[in-house]
Order: sequence, then structure tokens, then C-alpha cells
Amino acid sequence: MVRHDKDLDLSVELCGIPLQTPLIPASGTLSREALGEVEGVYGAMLPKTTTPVERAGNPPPRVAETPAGMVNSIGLQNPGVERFLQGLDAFDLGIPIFVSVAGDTTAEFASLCERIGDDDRISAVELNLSCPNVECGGLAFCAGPASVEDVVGACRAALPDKPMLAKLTNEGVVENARAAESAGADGLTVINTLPALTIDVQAQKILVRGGLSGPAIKPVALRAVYDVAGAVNVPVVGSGGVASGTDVAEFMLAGATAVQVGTTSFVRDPHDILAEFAEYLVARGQGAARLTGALRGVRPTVVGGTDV
Amino acid sequence: MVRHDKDLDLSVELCGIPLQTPLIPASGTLSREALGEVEGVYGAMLPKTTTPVERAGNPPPRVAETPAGMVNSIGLQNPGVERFLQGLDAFDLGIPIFVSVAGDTTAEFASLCERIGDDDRISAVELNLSCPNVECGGLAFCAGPASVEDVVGACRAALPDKPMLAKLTNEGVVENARAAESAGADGLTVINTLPALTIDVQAQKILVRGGLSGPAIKPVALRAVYDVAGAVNVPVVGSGGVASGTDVAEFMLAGATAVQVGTTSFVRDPHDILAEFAEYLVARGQGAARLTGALRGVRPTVVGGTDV
Amino acid sequence: MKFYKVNVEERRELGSYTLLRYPWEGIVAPGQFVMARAAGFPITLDPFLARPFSYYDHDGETASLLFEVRGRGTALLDAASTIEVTPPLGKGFAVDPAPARAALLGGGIGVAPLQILGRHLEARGVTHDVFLGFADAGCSVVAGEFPGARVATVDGSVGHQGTVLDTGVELGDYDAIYSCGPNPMLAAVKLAAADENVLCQLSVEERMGCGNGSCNGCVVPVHGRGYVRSCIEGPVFDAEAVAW
Amino acid sequence: MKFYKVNVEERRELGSYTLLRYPWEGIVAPGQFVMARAAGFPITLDPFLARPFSYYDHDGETASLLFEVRGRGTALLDAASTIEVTPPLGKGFAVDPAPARAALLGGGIGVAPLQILGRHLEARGVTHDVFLGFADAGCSVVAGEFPGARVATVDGSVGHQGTVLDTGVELGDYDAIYSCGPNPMLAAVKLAAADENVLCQLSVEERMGCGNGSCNGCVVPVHGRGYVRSCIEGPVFDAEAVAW
Ligand SMILES: Cc1cc2nc3c(=O)[nH]c(=O)nc-3n(C[C@H](O)[C@H](O)[C@H](O)COP(=O)(O)OP(=O)(O)OC[C@H]3O[C@@H](n4cnc5c(N)ncnc54)[C@H](O)[C@@H]3O)c2cc1C
Ligand SMILES: Cc1cc2nc3c(=O)[nH]c(=O)nc-3n(C[C@H](O)[C@H](O)[C@H](O)COP(=O)(O)OP(=O)(O)OC[C@H]3O[C@@H](n4cnc5c(N)ncnc54)[C@H](O)[C@@H]3O)c2cc1C
Ligand SMILES: Cc1cc2nc3c(=O)[nH]c(=O)nc-3n(C[C@H](O)[C@H](O)[C@H](O)COP(=O)(O)O)c2cc1C
Ligand SMILES: Cc1cc2nc3c(=O)[nH]c(=O)nc-3n(C[C@H](O)[C@H](O)[C@H](O)COP(=O)(O)O)c2cc1C
Ligand code: FES
Ligand code: FES
Repeated sequence: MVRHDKDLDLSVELCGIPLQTPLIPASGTLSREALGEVEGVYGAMLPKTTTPVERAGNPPPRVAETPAGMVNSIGLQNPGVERFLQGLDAFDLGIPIFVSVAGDTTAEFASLCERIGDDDRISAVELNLSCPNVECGGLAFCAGPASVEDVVGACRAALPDKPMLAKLTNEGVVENARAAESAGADGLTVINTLPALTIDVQAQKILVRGGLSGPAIKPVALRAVYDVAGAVNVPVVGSGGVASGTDVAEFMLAGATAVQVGTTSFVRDPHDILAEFAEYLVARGQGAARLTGALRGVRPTVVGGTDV
Repeated sequence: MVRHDKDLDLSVELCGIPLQTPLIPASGTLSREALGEVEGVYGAMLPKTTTPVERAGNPPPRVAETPAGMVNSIGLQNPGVERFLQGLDAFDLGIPIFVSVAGDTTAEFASLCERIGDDDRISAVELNLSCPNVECGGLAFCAGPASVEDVVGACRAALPDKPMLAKLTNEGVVENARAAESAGADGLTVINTLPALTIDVQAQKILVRGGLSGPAIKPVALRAVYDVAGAVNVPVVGSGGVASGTDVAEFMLAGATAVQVGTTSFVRDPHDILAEFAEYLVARGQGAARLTGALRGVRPTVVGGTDV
Repeated sequence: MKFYKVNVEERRELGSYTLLRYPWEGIVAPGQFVMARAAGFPITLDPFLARPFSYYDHDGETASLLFEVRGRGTALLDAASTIEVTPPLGKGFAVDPAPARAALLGGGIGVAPLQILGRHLEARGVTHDVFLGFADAGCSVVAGEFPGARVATVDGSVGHQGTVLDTGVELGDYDAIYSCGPNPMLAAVKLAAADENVLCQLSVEERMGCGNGSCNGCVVPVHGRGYVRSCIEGPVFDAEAVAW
Repeated sequence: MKFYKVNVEERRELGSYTLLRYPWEGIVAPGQFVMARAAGFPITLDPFLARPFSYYDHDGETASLLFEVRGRGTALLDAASTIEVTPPLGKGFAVDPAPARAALLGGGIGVAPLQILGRHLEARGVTHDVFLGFADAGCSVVAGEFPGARVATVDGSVGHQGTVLDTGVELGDYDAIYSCGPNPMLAAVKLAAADENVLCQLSVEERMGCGNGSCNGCVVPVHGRGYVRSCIEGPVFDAEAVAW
């Protein structure tokens, strides 16, 4: 499958955790049933976000295709943290297991962190801050830096002993990244899906209102990773539209230490993505870890905004 | 070219201005030299943004292709408002002319509006609020509602007699739309490009840092139009990824009164987009104007956030 | 998900539908489906997602799909000489233990899985009747592949006028009812079968992101269990389980 | 922009390059270019933009392009039986008034417009010599289409070792120098020609969004004029005008 050149070093270290490859499945995009297909690809495992109690999720339709992407509105369907933890062994592929958590309130986030802090099977936690904060009228936890600082700080206190990543959306990502860092996040996952809407033009109805993912958002995610990596000192995990080995390299060049593969894993064998990434490294005799942030300093001549 | 069924009504009214079709070229995407190719397509003309003095723009490379889109960093290259106005007659296709303006400061915006207020050739002004505000450390004018209110209010005072559209970016679009409306905007153009980055992975250099446009962003723009149309009482002009006649219909269903065609006009004859839109209307016996906001009320069962 | 590149061995027009055959060894259960797309570069961006199709037939070496061109995914599939497919996915119709007498009800392109299902029932010696409903004559051409099938068309151009339930089918005469078609038709079949004491199974159609359980996109409401993924626990469900 | 669908009449491999011919009537000036792509649905999303190519030749009825497969756009073009093209775009080489003696310098795939340029010079009775530089033997195969051309390859496998400027060309011997190739080569030609009192014209290569002046993407710095669009005022510029 993946050709492992003897000199090829695919490993990276993320928040002190050695990963055999820089790839991680994006939360919510790899099921237990599909684990048999991904052996050897990932550096860590990351199941779908879990919440304090079971969530039924949203009624269908939940997914709609868009140009080079898709919009989903799953609604965080999950069995709740207790049953989630009971089933966690199924996710043991011999690589570190990260767990994504979300609550409706800061207290729920903190109690999830506390619950998980005890579990030795779990190497790190990802806080899914894109979910709606019921204390803030349904705005996402990462709608603003104050709210980010609050929830990350509470989670830090509840989870002193495990690395903790804060996963941010694109809107306000740099300020939120700074806030998460100062509140004690060990790393940042950048970005979640973009708020989006699809319409059934024949029925003249909304099809799916939810989050846009896939290759379409890659340039947006790259800009977010690049800017965040330039603004904080903690490692950044890239997410958004990764579809090929060179995409992985692009995210690392932009400053990511590890890279998540989400939607594209629905339409491509992620082994192929890893193989292409390995080829890229072999062709230039670079180890994976050396890519991180390699284009920093090589700034564009003019940092233009949008045009504008 | 476009089959004009005798019963087919393509016309709409925008801020009291009758438009023979709901299509408008997005600012910065239709040159004087290409006007011969677009006769009969558009309801209004809208040249590239002009600024108080000439701008050289950014050094190349300025454009890069991305999945279902492109990133540009032109840097508002334009000859400055005086030469722009001298050349404006070239844009006279017998349809209303809108003019897009941008300044570095609120005062510059206002003085542009004043300068243009006198010009009878111009039917309406679009304020390009996505450009960097030098008084706010380079953040865009529409980075926040206070700044939007400030600049729109100053422009309103300087331009009492012409319809004035405020063009917003996606970030914070609903709050900014409300601010623009309350400061006196007659309409809102939603959205400009998304901040994005492209990388030359072989050279390990930034290729273009700029704004993402094209079909990739359509679901993001649709969500913005839908939410803004639900939040304000002034008309909304849709912009972002329109590539077909059904895309035009989608934007209108979401709440747009008129729709801008930008990047896709580089790769498609916009006559074909209008023809498809006309076909869509004929097939259902609807006039264009009746589409606006037609799916409102038909809300999705759950207004989910991103998944989250 | 891993896709396999295969050559299209045969493509045949059956009225408004297309029959497509490609080499595929191994076992396919009736009612299972495949994610398929025209072959592209490493991935295709347009369309981006693969599309779900029921197996129309499988003889151990060759798989057949029957499809209707609706949008871009099916249009490209209709023109491709090489396609990319997953292995068989999902859970099919319950044919073991074999019922004594079965009715197969198909609506439109939903007739597809009834062919392979019929063959499996045949192999088990199950007497079965086929009832098919179509929009019009063009769609009904495929009925020729189901000898003895009773047909209805909405426009009345072929067979009975109406839906599959207007073919004169007497659900009470059967021990098992297997049905595939648009969800509103399935709901009608479920309702009609509710009074009879029969096994009633429906192959449902939900939008799919992945096909392998990863996205949670394709859910169907199931009594007492909330939303369950139709690509893993379906696409075939017991009618009484589905909370429509 | 309006694209016209045309059939590929001929496709021929010339070493590492592909020659593609399609029907096109009307006038094409040497040095003009076309935006082209493999035909797709109303538009193709992958790739999304069309690609600029210089005309390699045009005989009044058939246009030829010569291209190198680099990425997805050219790979699809290399396989397509139907392509979509714009009319001729941009401003080509200044051949009127005709110079007495001209040197044509091409680098890599930049040799493309020199074919049509040579024919136009021939028609005007202009004596001209062709000098071509390539990376390697595979690329240099196309030199066979330029009888009498002096060739250099970077790897020394064919002709002189080095770039087009190592072919022994004496720029001072000519009244006009026409050049096309990667921008660094053009900068070197400009520098070499600067000492001579000759017309020196360069066909530059910038990334293009539209090809018809609309996007302001393809700019080249020009002395005293800032950035000008190479799709409108170029792609051919006087070397002395370009502010490199
Ligand atoms: C389990 C299952 C089995 C199926 N079996 C068959 C079959 O045997 N033959 C056949 O012709 N069709 C079948 N379908 C429907 C088929 O998947 C759609 O017709 C096809 O996806 C349309 O794709 P398109 O690109 O042509 O249309 P588009 O409308 O352009 O598709 C756009 C998006 O919507 C989705 N979509 C559109 N219509 C449907 C639909 N009815 N059901 C699910 N998703 C849809 C597509 O997958 C795609 O993501 C089946 C669907 C499911 C879920
Ligand atoms: C005026 C002009 C004339 C040209 N004439 C020829 C010719 O006759 N034959 C030929 O083979 N090539 C020519 N080129 C270069 C040709 O346009 C690129 O090789 C082609 O765009 C690559 O597309 P791709 O999809 O294969 O590569 P990709 O690298 O996948 O392309 C990605 C994007 O980058 C752009 N791009 C990549 N390389 C170049 C480049 N060198 N110049 C401009 N844009 C680029 C593409 O247009 C596209 O937008 C010309 C370029 C210009 C500007
Ligand atoms: C179907 C689907 C479900 C998702 N569920 C979650 C989730 O539960 N938690 C989360 O943090 N992100 C979730 N995401 C977001 C992804 O983890 C990822 O950040 C995003 O899709 C962008 O990456 P991609 O373009 O590679 O998919 C989901 C995305 C998709 C497409
Ligand atoms: C090359 C290019 C130049 C642009 N220049 C301007 C501009 O000068 N002023 C402006 O308001 N928007 C500008 N835009 C943004 C467009 O007007 C439009 O809002 C955006 O591209 C989204 O629409 P689209 O996806 O249809 O292109 C530009 C976009 C592109 C691609
Ligand atoms: S299609 Fe993704 S879970 Fe069923
Ligand atoms: S390519 Fe768009 S202006 Fe030249």
C-alpha cells in the first residue's frame, strides 16, 4: 500500500504525542464500521463528537452536494458520552485516540473533560467549539474570544493532564485562536465547516442548511491555518478540504503540525492520500515534520486583502 | 440568443430602479473591452471599484485556480475616480449604470459619494466595504457594525439623492447588514470574496493570498443572502458563485432582488445563464420578481448550525 | 472509502433507463447497493460525491445496475467507459427463511433491485409475482425484463392507470412483500400492508454522503431507535420499523 | 466569455508536446492566443478556468495549438475529442512594417507561436533564423517542425548544450528579435538584446483568469504605465517596455 522508503520519515509530534503520520480523521467523518479500511493511514484516531447525553440529530435530508464540496446538517447525532466510552475500544487501532467533545454550556464542556480525564485510553481531547452555546442565545462557543476563553479555561481546569485542542470555525479565527491559547489550549484545530445553505430549486425549498466542507473550502482553511500559525505558539492541526497528498503538504507548509482528512475520505481511499504525501516527501528528501511552517518568512510581496 | 417568451417577465425593480433582467455584473469582473459580448444580459452595469486616486494594484501572480473557484489579489487596480468618470461613457449600454467606490478612510468614501452624486449618468452607488480601512489598522470597513454604520452614514449624508448599496463580506454579515440598513443603505450586496490563500506546493511558496470566488462559495453566499434578507427590510443583491440560471433562481428564492455574476462570466457566456434562468421561469410560469424570497416561511425543519 | 476501477462491459438502453454491466466477483445480496461514479482523476470534483445504486443483478462475475439519468452524476455514468465502484454495501432483503409466496412491488427506477431479488427467490423455490408502477411508457420498457409482471402507469399509456397499488395486487395473498421505489410510494405500500399479517420490507432512498456509515447523512427514523443510517442498517428495512 | 465548441481534427505527439488541430475560420495574427479547455457540461468545474495557449499555426480554416501537459487542464485537453475555444485574443507580434532580417528565439513550449510567426514573416519575404532551446531531447522533437532551426538543450542531449542563447545566435545580426518562452528566458533575451539597436519583442506568460481583460489578473509591469493586462495589450510586448 503506502511505500515506506527506509529514509522516509512520516512521523510528527503533536502536543508531545508522537504520531506515525500527520493524518488524523476529521471528527464526524469516520465510522466504527469503516475502520477496517484505514489501517496504517492515520497518526491518531478521532471519532465523532460526543455530548453529555444522547442526541438524535436533525431530520433528513442531512447532506447535499455542492460544487467541489458538500453541506451537512447532522446535528451532532451521538449516543452520549457514557455509551460512547463503552464503545471506544472499537476505535483502538493501536494509535493514540483523541476524543472530540461538545456541550450546550461551559459547565457541560468542563464535565465532559473531567469525565474523560480519567480514561487512560484517551490521549487527547478536541473541544468542538463550533456547536451552539445555549447560554449565548445559540451563537457558537467560538463566536467570540470571550466565550472561547471562558470555555477553554473551564476545560483546562477540568482536564489538567491531557493535551487539549480547541477546534475553531473560520469566522474570527485569529482572535479566537489567541483566546484559546491564552486560556490554556495545547493546540488548535482549524477550521470546522463554513455556515452554508443549499436550495432545491425545483421544489423551491431549502434542501440543507448546515456546514460546507470538502475541496471547495481548502483555500479558506489554508488562509486560516496560515494566519493562526502566525499568531500563536501552540501547534495547529489543519482541517478543511484536504483531498490529496499535496494538500496535506500545503497545510503543513502553511503551518499545520498535523492534518485532518474529512469529507474526501468519503470519495477516496485515504491510503492514496498518504501515499501521495509520501511521494512528495521522497521526491524532495524532506521528512514530514520539516514541512511545518516552511513557507513562513516567504511571505507574498503584498499581503492583499480580498479584492476589494 | 435569449428567447423572450411574450409572457416571460424578466424584469425586477431594485431600490426603485427598473432593471430589464435581475442580472448585474459583479464589480471587477467585466471590462470595458468585453462589453460587446454581454448585450441584452444585464439589468444594470457595474464597473470595477474606483478609488479617489489611481491604484497600481498588486504585483503578479494575482490569480490562482482552486477547486471550483479562484483566488484573486488584484489590489483594486484602477485609474482613480476622475479618469474613471471620464471613461464612464464606454459603459453605457442603455441600462442603468451603478458605480462601485472604495476609500481608505470614511472621509474618502464620503467624498467619492459626493463627487458621484452630481453625475447624472450614474443611477446608484455600491460601497465596497470589504476594502481595508486604514483608520482601523487595515481591518476591512465591514469588519464590524460600528465601522459599517460610520462609513455608510457618512456616505448617506454625502449622497442624499441616489440609491446606495453597501457591499458586505461574509464575516459578520447579518450584524453588518443591520448596521448598514440603519445607517441609511438602500440595499445590500451580499457577499464579496472569502479571505483565502493558495500555495505553490512545488516551489513551497505562497501563490496568491486574496479572495475566493466562483461556484465553490455559492452555498456560503446563499446562506448569507438568506439570513440577511430575513434580518433587514431593504433589498438584497446576491453575489457569490452564480454559474447557471438555476443559481440565479436559488439566490432570488433565498431573498435576493437582483443577482451578480462574477467569476463564472470568465468561463461562460452570461447569455446562457440568462437563457437558463428564463427557461426556469417559463417552465413554471413565474415572473422573475415573484421569486424573491419565495422560500421564506418554508424554513427547514431544524435550523441546524454547522455540524458541529 | 476505497473505490475500484472497472470497465463497463455492456450498456443498454431500456426505454428511459440504462442497464450497465461491469465485472464484479464475490457475493452480492439482493437489496444491497453500491456507490458508483464515472472514473475521473484521483477524484472527481464535479460531481464530488459518488452515487448510490441498487444492484439490478449479479451472476457471480458480472454486476448490473439499472439507472435513470437525473443529474450530472448519472449523466456521466451514462457516458463512461470506465467507472469506479465500491464493494456491495448495506443490508438487503430478508429472503431466509424463505417465504412461501412473495409480492415484489417496484415503482419507477425502484424496480432495479427486484430483478436480483426475483432470482434469489427463484433459487429458493419461492413463488413470486411482480407488480410495477411507472410514470409513463418510456419508463415501463424495463417491465419487459420481468416476465409476467403486472404494470401500471400514471399516465395510463401502458397497463393499468395509476400506481403500483392500482395493478390489482392483493397484498393479503402473500407471505412477504418486498418493495422499492420513491419514499412516498413506500409509505403507501406500508400503509396498505399494515392490515395484512405479512412480512413487508422496503428499500428506502435517502441522500448519502459516504455509503459506509461515516457521515450519518442517510438516516431513516426507526421506531424506538431514533435516526438510523440506511447505508449500514438498510437500505432495506422492515416496514413496521420505519417511523414514517 | 463566449466559448465555441469545436471538434479536434487531429492530435499528434511531437516528442513531449502535443499538436492539436481544430477548425477555425477568420484571421489569426501571429502571437495571438486562445483560451481553451476540454468540453464539459455547460461549464466544467474541474478545472474551472480555461487555459491560455498561443496559436501554433492557422491556415485560414484550421487552427493548431502546441502544448505540453502540465496539470489537469492540459491533461484533459490532451484526451478530449471536443474542445471549447474563444476567438483569437490579445495583440501579437509586430510584423508590419516588415523587418529585413529577424531572429526567432523560442524556449521550451514557448516555441509554439514561432511557427505561425515564421509563416507570416515568410509571406512578407522576411529572412529569418530560428533558435530554439529545450530542457531535453523529448522536448526538442518539435524542432523538426522548424527546418534549419539551431537547437540547444539544457542537458546537452541535442544540439548545443545550454539555453537558446547558447545556440550561437548573434542578436546584432538582426533587425528584429521575436521571442517566446518562460519569463526568466525572456528577461535574458531582453538583456542580451539591450545592447543592440533592434526591435525586440517578447511574448510573456502570466496566469490568466479570463483572457478578455475583465479580471486584471494577467498583468505585466510596463515602464511608466504600471501594471498592464497582458491579455489585452499583450501577450507580446516590446522588450524595452517591460519593467523586468
Ligand atoms: C440505496 C439507494 C439505491 C438507489 N438505487 C438506484 C438505482 O438502482 N437506480 C437509480 O437510477 N437510482 C437509484 N437511486 C437513486 C440515485 O442514487 C439517484 O438518482 C442519483 O444519486 C442521482 O444522481 P445525479 O447526480 O444524477 O442527480 P443530482 O440530482 O444531480 O444529484 C445531486 C445529489 O443529490 C443526490 N440525490 C439526488 N436524487 C437522489 C435520490 N433520489 N436518492 C438519493 N440521493 C439522491 C445525489 O446522490 C447527489 O448527491 C438509489 C438511491 C439510494 C439511496
Ligand atoms: C499567453 C499565453 C500563451 C501560452 N501558450 C502556451 C502554449 O502555446 N503551449 C503551452 O503548452 N502552454 C502555453 N501557455 C502556458 C499554459 O497556459 C499553461 O501550461 C497551462 O495553463 C497549464 O494548465 P494546466 O491545467 O495543465 O496546469 P496547472 O498547473 O494545473 O494549472 C493551474 C493553473 O495555473 C495556471 N498556469 C499554470 N502554469 C501556467 C503558466 N506557465 N502560464 C500561465 N498560467 C499557468 C493555469 O492556467 C491554471 O489556472 C501559455 C500561457 C500564456 C499566458
Ligand atoms: C458529515 C460530517 C459530519 C461532521 N461531524 C463533525 C463533528 O461531529 N464534530 C466536529 O468537530 N466536526 C465535524 N465535522 C467537521 C469535520 O470534522 C471537518 O472539520 C470539516 O468537514 C472540514 O474538513 P473536510 O473538508 O476535510 O471535511 C463534520 C463534517 C462532516 C462533513
Ligand atoms: C478578479 C476579481 C476582481 C474583483 N474586483 C472587485 C472589485 O473591484 N470590487 C468589488 O466590490 N468586488 C470585486 N470582486 C468581487 C466580485 O465582485 C464578487 O463579489 C465575488 O467575486 C463573488 O462573486 P463570484 O463568485 O460570482 O465571482 C472581484 C472578484 C474577482 C474574481
Ligand atoms: S451515507 Fe454516510 S452514513 Fe450513510
Ligand atoms: S486574464 Fe483577465 S484581465 Fe487578462
